[in-house]
Amino acid sequence: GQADNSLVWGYDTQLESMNPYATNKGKAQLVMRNVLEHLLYRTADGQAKPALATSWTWVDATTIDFTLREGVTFHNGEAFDADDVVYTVAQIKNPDAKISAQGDYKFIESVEKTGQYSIRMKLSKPTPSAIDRLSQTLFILPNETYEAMDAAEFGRAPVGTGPYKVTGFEAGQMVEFERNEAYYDAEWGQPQFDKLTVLTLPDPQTRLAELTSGRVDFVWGLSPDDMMQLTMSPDIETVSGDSTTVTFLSLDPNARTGDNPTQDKNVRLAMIHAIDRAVVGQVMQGAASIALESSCHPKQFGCIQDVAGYEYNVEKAKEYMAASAYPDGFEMKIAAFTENARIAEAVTGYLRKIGIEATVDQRETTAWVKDYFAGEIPVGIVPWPSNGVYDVSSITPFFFEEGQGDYIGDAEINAWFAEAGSIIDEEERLRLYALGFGKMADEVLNIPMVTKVTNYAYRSGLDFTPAADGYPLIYMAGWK
Amino acid sequence: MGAYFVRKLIEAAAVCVAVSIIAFLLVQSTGDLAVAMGGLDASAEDTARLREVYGLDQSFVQQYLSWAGRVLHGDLGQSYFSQEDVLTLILERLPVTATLSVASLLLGLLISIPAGVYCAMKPDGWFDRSCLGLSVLGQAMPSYWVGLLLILLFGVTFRILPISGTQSAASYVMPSLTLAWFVFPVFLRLSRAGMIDVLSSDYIRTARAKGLSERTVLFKHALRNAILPVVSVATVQFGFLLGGSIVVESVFSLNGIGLLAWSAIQRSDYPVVQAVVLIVAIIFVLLNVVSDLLNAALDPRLTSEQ
Amino acid sequence: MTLSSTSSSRGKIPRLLPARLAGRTGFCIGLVLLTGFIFIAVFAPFIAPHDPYTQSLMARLKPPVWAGGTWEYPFGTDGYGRDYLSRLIYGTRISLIVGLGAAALATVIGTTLGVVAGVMGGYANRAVSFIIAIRLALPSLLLALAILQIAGSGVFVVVVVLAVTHWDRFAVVLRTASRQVASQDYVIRARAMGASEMRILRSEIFPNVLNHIVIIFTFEMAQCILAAAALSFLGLGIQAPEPSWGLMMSEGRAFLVINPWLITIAGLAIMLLVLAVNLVGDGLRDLIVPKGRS
Amino acid sequence: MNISSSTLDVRDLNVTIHTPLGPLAAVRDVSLNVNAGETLCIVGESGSGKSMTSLALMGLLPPAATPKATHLRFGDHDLTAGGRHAIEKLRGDRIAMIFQEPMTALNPAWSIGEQMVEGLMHHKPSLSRAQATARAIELLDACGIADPEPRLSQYPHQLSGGLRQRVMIAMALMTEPDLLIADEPTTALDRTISAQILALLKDLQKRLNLAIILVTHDFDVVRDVADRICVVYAGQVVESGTRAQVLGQPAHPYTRALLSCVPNSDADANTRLGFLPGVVPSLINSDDGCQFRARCSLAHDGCAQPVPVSTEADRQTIRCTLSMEDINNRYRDPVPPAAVKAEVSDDTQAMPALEVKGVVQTYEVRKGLFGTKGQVHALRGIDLGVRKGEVLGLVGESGSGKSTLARALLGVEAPASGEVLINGTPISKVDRKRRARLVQPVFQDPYSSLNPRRTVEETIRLSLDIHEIGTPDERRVDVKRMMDLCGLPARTAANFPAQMSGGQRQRVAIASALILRPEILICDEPTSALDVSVQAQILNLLKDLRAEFQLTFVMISHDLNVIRAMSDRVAVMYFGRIVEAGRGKDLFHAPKHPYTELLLGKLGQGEEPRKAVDFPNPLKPPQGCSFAGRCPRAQAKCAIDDPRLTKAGPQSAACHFPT
Ligand SMILES: Nc1ncnc2c1ncn2[C@@H]1O[C@H](COP(=O)(O)OP(=O)(O)OP(=O)(O)O)[C@@H](O)[C@H]1O
Ligand SMILES: Nc1ncnc2c1ncn2[C@@H]1O[C@H](COP(=O)(O)OP(=O)(O)OP(=O)(O)O)[C@@H](O)[C@H]1O
Ligand SMILES: [Mg+2]
Ligand SMILES: [Mg+2]
Ligand code: NI
Repeated sequence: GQADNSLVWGYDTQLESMNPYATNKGKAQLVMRNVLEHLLYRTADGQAKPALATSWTWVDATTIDFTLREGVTFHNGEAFDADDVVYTVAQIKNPDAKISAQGDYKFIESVEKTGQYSIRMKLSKPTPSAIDRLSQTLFILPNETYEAMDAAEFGRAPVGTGPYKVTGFEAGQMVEFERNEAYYDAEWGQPQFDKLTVLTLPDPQTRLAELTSGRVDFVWGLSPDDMMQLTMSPDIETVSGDSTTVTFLSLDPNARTGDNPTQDKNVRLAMIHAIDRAVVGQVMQGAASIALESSCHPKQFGCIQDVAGYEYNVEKAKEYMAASAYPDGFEMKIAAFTENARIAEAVTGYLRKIGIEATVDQRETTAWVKDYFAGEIPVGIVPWPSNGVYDVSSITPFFFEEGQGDYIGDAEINAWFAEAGSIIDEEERLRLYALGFGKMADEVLNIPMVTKVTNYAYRSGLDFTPAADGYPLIYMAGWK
Repeated sequence: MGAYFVRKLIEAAAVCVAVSIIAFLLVQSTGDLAVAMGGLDASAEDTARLREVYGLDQSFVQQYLSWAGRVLHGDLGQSYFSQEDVLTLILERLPVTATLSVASLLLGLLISIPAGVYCAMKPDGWFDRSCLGLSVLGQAMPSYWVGLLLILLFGVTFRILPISGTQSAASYVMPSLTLAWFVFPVFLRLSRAGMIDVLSSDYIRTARAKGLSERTVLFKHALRNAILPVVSVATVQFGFLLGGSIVVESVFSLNGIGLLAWSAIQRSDYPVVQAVVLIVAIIFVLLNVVSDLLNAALDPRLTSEQ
Repeated sequence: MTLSSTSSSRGKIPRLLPARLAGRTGFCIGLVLLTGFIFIAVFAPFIAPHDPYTQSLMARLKPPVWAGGTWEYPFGTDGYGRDYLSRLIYGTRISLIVGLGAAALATVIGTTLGVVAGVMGGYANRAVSFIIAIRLALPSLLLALAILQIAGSGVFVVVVVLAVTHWDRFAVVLRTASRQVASQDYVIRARAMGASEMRILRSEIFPNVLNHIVIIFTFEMAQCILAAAALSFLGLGIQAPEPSWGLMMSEGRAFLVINPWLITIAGLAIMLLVLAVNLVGDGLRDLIVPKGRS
Repeated sequence: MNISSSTLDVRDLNVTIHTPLGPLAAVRDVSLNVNAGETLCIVGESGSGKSMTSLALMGLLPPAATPKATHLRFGDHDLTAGGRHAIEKLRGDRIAMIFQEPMTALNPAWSIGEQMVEGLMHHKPSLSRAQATARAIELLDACGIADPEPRLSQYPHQLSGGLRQRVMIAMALMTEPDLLIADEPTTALDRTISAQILALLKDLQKRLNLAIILVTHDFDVVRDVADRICVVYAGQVVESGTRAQVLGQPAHPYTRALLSCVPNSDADANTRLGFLPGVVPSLINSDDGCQFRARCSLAHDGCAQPVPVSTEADRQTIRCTLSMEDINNRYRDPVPPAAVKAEVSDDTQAMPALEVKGVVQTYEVRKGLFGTKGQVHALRGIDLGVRKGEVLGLVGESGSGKSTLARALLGVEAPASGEVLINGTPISKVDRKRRARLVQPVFQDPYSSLNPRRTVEETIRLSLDIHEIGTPDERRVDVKRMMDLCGLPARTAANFPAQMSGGQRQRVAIASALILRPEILICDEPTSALDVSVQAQILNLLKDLRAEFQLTFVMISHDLNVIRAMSDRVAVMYFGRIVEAGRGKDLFHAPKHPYTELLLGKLGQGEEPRKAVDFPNPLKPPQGCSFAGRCPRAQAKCAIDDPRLTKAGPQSAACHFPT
């Protein structure tokens, strides 16, 4: 609390390990950013700023030169230099390493040391979003220390350059940090809290109750209902923040899972008319949620929302149903995970009104992911955080280009998006994205839903700014 | 006695082997794990590589044998999701579950045995009737509901007890109460029925005929025989509780074995699920052996070979 | 003459029933409650004021009538604006179907194993003992969760999963009971009369272990109802938007503070149904199992 | 009568039990007195209130029962006012009690020693444990337990029934009580053991000048030990007097009828037993009249009035509306014991109806899944023949394999080796249904031998259904005829077994066995669970049916008198073998095998059975003669060489040294 200049964060995700390469969950990695740093960081309003790299220059479309910060030491005293960056990249590129999400780093081809504090990074293809991405991924490991430990050991006692040091870790339960007194003179400022604790409380109600009871100072991931409830507590402030996360209802127009009703365009039209997306967003996410026309975040470059839009109109929906091959309706399972199941359940309510007997098929995240990429989910709620990247190329390759998550299977769209993702020319890119999203909307190849809102609540007196990408950097906060 | 013990242990070992095979089979049939591990953005090559790294491309029998071999050397493998040693994961969480189980079991026993004995002494009295009523009610209330009601009462309305976590001893109060409430009816009925049974037995009449005081009759002659069934059921219940009171742990966000197993199941973290099932089974089977031994200690009939 | 006397004295038993029922308040309460639940389940469409699936996000979280709500929604509405009372009523169906179905299937599995072990003895008995030991050593909720994770969701899967994890008591009790019955002299007599083994099983052994089956059935049915609700509560098994009581509690958890009725009422419903089944079971035990002769 | 010298004097003891159906007068107006050194036997049929009387004297009645007595004196203590509490002070100290069931009367959780000393230490706190233990050892020794000291640390389950009963007696005597109440102390024991226990009691009584109240239903026991006798019926003492009076010149019609039912040494296969119709009435809400009047051949209107107790000088006391003279004049045996004629050919060459050749039966027992295997040797080579129309009596102690042999004879259980021939054909080769029409069983336990879910009619009809004999109507007629023959009233046809008395159930079992008109009937202890009066009814029925159906019988019993009353030929079994076989007359008159002599209580002078030695362990049969361990005549040879059944006099015996 404010009295002892500490903060306890009621967190929603379990942390099994503090080794960032043992998990690919953005929310888990967010906690690790207190300890380990990237080359760059992103400000609350979305700009990439120097962190371990002080400056960078694009040499060509696939080459960037970075100058690294001098005089930085890891928590255990090891000095930071180009070797650490080279080592880190070598680690994650090593095919034998048990690293869960090597895909995240596919855009990096290699890194070479050009001086003790300078490196040259080669990209595997022109990647316009590379700088933005590097502010969200690539935790720099201490090469000597990491070499001497195994991955699990490092996961229990991580060593980094970050503003906070880990002083206690109970897997799945909590992490305790202490301020890094030797932190360098960073662009964003200095860490404020003496102690920082991240306490895992998976159940939202528990988080809420612990906040009101005073054991926890800061919570996130609340529903609009929770927020409403908290407005009554005088010593608690609530704030809604944006995110780069969008949700869409993935359909199977290309029969990837076999014959199914969503192959029928009339069915798709009926569905998109039947769902009042604005209300769903408001009720499930909050007033700040935006109903989407394209499945990407309006803040992202290349996200064309100006496409064929569909109003909420049950009568029309029923007409389309009547015209479809399923005038008497059919049964449908909507696969969803975690809190997205609530959106799915709301959707079932709408679909039932036009004769589609929809049920929710709730899975655990990884189970859902496994089945989705295996092509076994005809209808599912997809929430995509884009890892906070402000460019649609962080979403299209996964779902709308020829990839494991592509249920659209349209050659034209595929080609447009692929090209747009590998050129630098902004205008051409915009043109191509417009074509792609336009066709997706015309054909109703999926049903864009809403943007996600991140809701926070904390004890009054905290100086906190929500991040525009939905990944708040708590180390920047402090008591007023 | 020795032979009896050895025989029980061999039986227990056979059961454990069978359980391990079932656990392995079950987990294997959840499908291709490499895809799940790879995460959202893994490519086909990534998946193939993971499959190879983790030996998922081998046949079932091969995988089982190599796993079993490692288990015999005390290596339960690593979690696919945290790279953490599974044994460490389990041992870290065991204290939470164990504390909870012991607390709730003791609480349950301390209330139900005296109550059961008292009920048996005056069957159909008001105390007996209300205890029985309570136990019927107790059996009908879902434990998570009881937990939620407790939270509502002590956590939200009165705010006198922490509603989650394991920070202090107070954190265990509500979960233990919830579980004790759950085991209470079983023990109450058993000790009551056992006592009624014993009190009407011939040897109690013999003891009375010897002119012994009612207290001696009750505590020396009756109680010991009456709690025999309670002892065996209590150890079995203890096994169940240790096996993870998944529901209660999830209601109170207690980071115990139950929650570990539950999340591991959900994301098909093979090594963890296998290990938890195996360890829970071993604990259960061992507890059964302990229960047999306890029974044997209390009941000399069981051990001697005529 | 014999025929008429047979029927007349058979008629004595039902006539005796009211007398035997008197003084068994628990049993009577249970019977009334259970009949009520069955009635509600059968006639759900006629009783429920609304459709249990119809959402109205604009009319969500209405409080029940005694907490300031309206008679339009006597028990209020849930987080999706569905009528809570209607869902409760339809939920009776699911609970009863799951409870009855799972207990019935468990009866078949457990009774078969138990009777085979008890009557055949020897290797069969040892094999069944081993299976029972394994079943008991496997943590049942974990097992159920794992199976559901693999097999997916739905009422049928839940029924199967619960049956697979709830047959052991039948097997244990029926093994002992059928072994005991099989050693009774009337079984040997039937054998001496030239009855086939099948006939002995069917008409000598089975009728005499039936009372055990009935009693365990009620017990396990209650257990299955509770277990099914627990599975729903954990988010597995019966899936939204089906009006299952466990699921309703799980969903109501998000509104623990705003509208605690959402979990309280569903919990009460589970409690009452389980209570009813248990009371009926306890009563049946007293009625069926003769007091020890002496 | 010298009241002051009597140890216990009770007048007008009443025990009422409150049942849901009304008050049950279990004991009414019972007056007793017993003197030091004297044995009072309370004898009566089951349910007549014997146990309630003895429990009332101990203050151990169940909570639902209330005792009341106008006069209750124990030694110098007048307990009339104090009621229960006064008695409780003496209980276990001055008055001790032993119970019927030795298997359950000792606490399984405590060692013998602990259970023996605790009572004494409770009553005499000044005594040290060592002293108490010394006394326990002394008493165990006195009770005929060899090497008593190590026994003290044993648990009840490690002792056989006979040993446990000795321990019970020793335990009761720890405080040197003045009065010992023994409620059926030998009923659950084998005859040989029972005789030893009774001898022990008599011996101890003589040494300690004990007053003993012995409750029993067994007239053999009464004959052996009683000084004075009380005959109780339906809670009332109907007759009391000295042994000579009551047994020699019974006065009350009940006593007379009852005694005529008891098979004794005069009985043989060709005479019927006495007859006492009906059963003991329910004691709930009973009136004040004579309870026996419903079964009494001398009953008259006056019997409904309260009955006075009358004593004639120097004779026994009776409770009857008639004077002893009247009874003497008017009493007739209700049915004269008519002779039963059954033709048995004495032709040894004729083909036997049933023949047993070298039958061996073993059972495998195993503890747990991986437990050690063991083999119970239940039958160890049986050779036997039963001629057509003959009654073969099979007698032996519990566990000697009688029931196992019966199952082999029925063909429902295949022996491990050897074979059973019916009319010359191996029974295993006879088709299931055909076999059923040749042999049928009647079992011991009238509770377990009827399927509780079937009515009487269904039970009797079952074989007809299985064999699909006749139309449903014919079957019904046949069943009715069979019920008539077996003395079952037609109104019971729709009853379930639970609604029938033990005797009626046994009749049902007999009817259902006979409905197929089998040639051979195997009766496994058909009357051992029944009262004497009912036993007589059943035995008479069997005798009648034997003539009617030309039956061949195998009659199994542990009761020699029953065997004597029923059988033409007798085989004595011991530990899975036939040790002696021959014509009943010969065998009972001049037994050859020491075991038979032991059973008959005819061991020679100075031939005492060894002290409490057990039946051999069926898991590990001894090498030599299995009886050697208990045999007073055993010699070195007996321990090595197993004797075979050989001719010894008119019969044959398996003994190296036949009498
Ligand atoms: N606890 C009880 N409650 C109700 N009635 C009882 C109880 N115990 C005995 N009785 C009844 O009291 C009567 C006398 O029983 P008691 O046990 O004294 O007979 P008994 O002569 O000892 O018979 P047995 O030879 O079978 O031991 C019987 O009618 C019996 O049914
Ligand atoms: N099914 C069985 N399994 C194991 N042992 C058995 C079995 N049946 C009988 N025995 C054993 O065989 C021996 C003979 O038993 P059996 O029942 O034939 O004796 P019995 O003479 O009829 O005794 P009782 O007078 O007590 O009826 C006993 O030691 C018994 O324990
Ligand atoms: Mg008695
Ligand atoms: Mg027998
Ligand atoms: Ni039973």
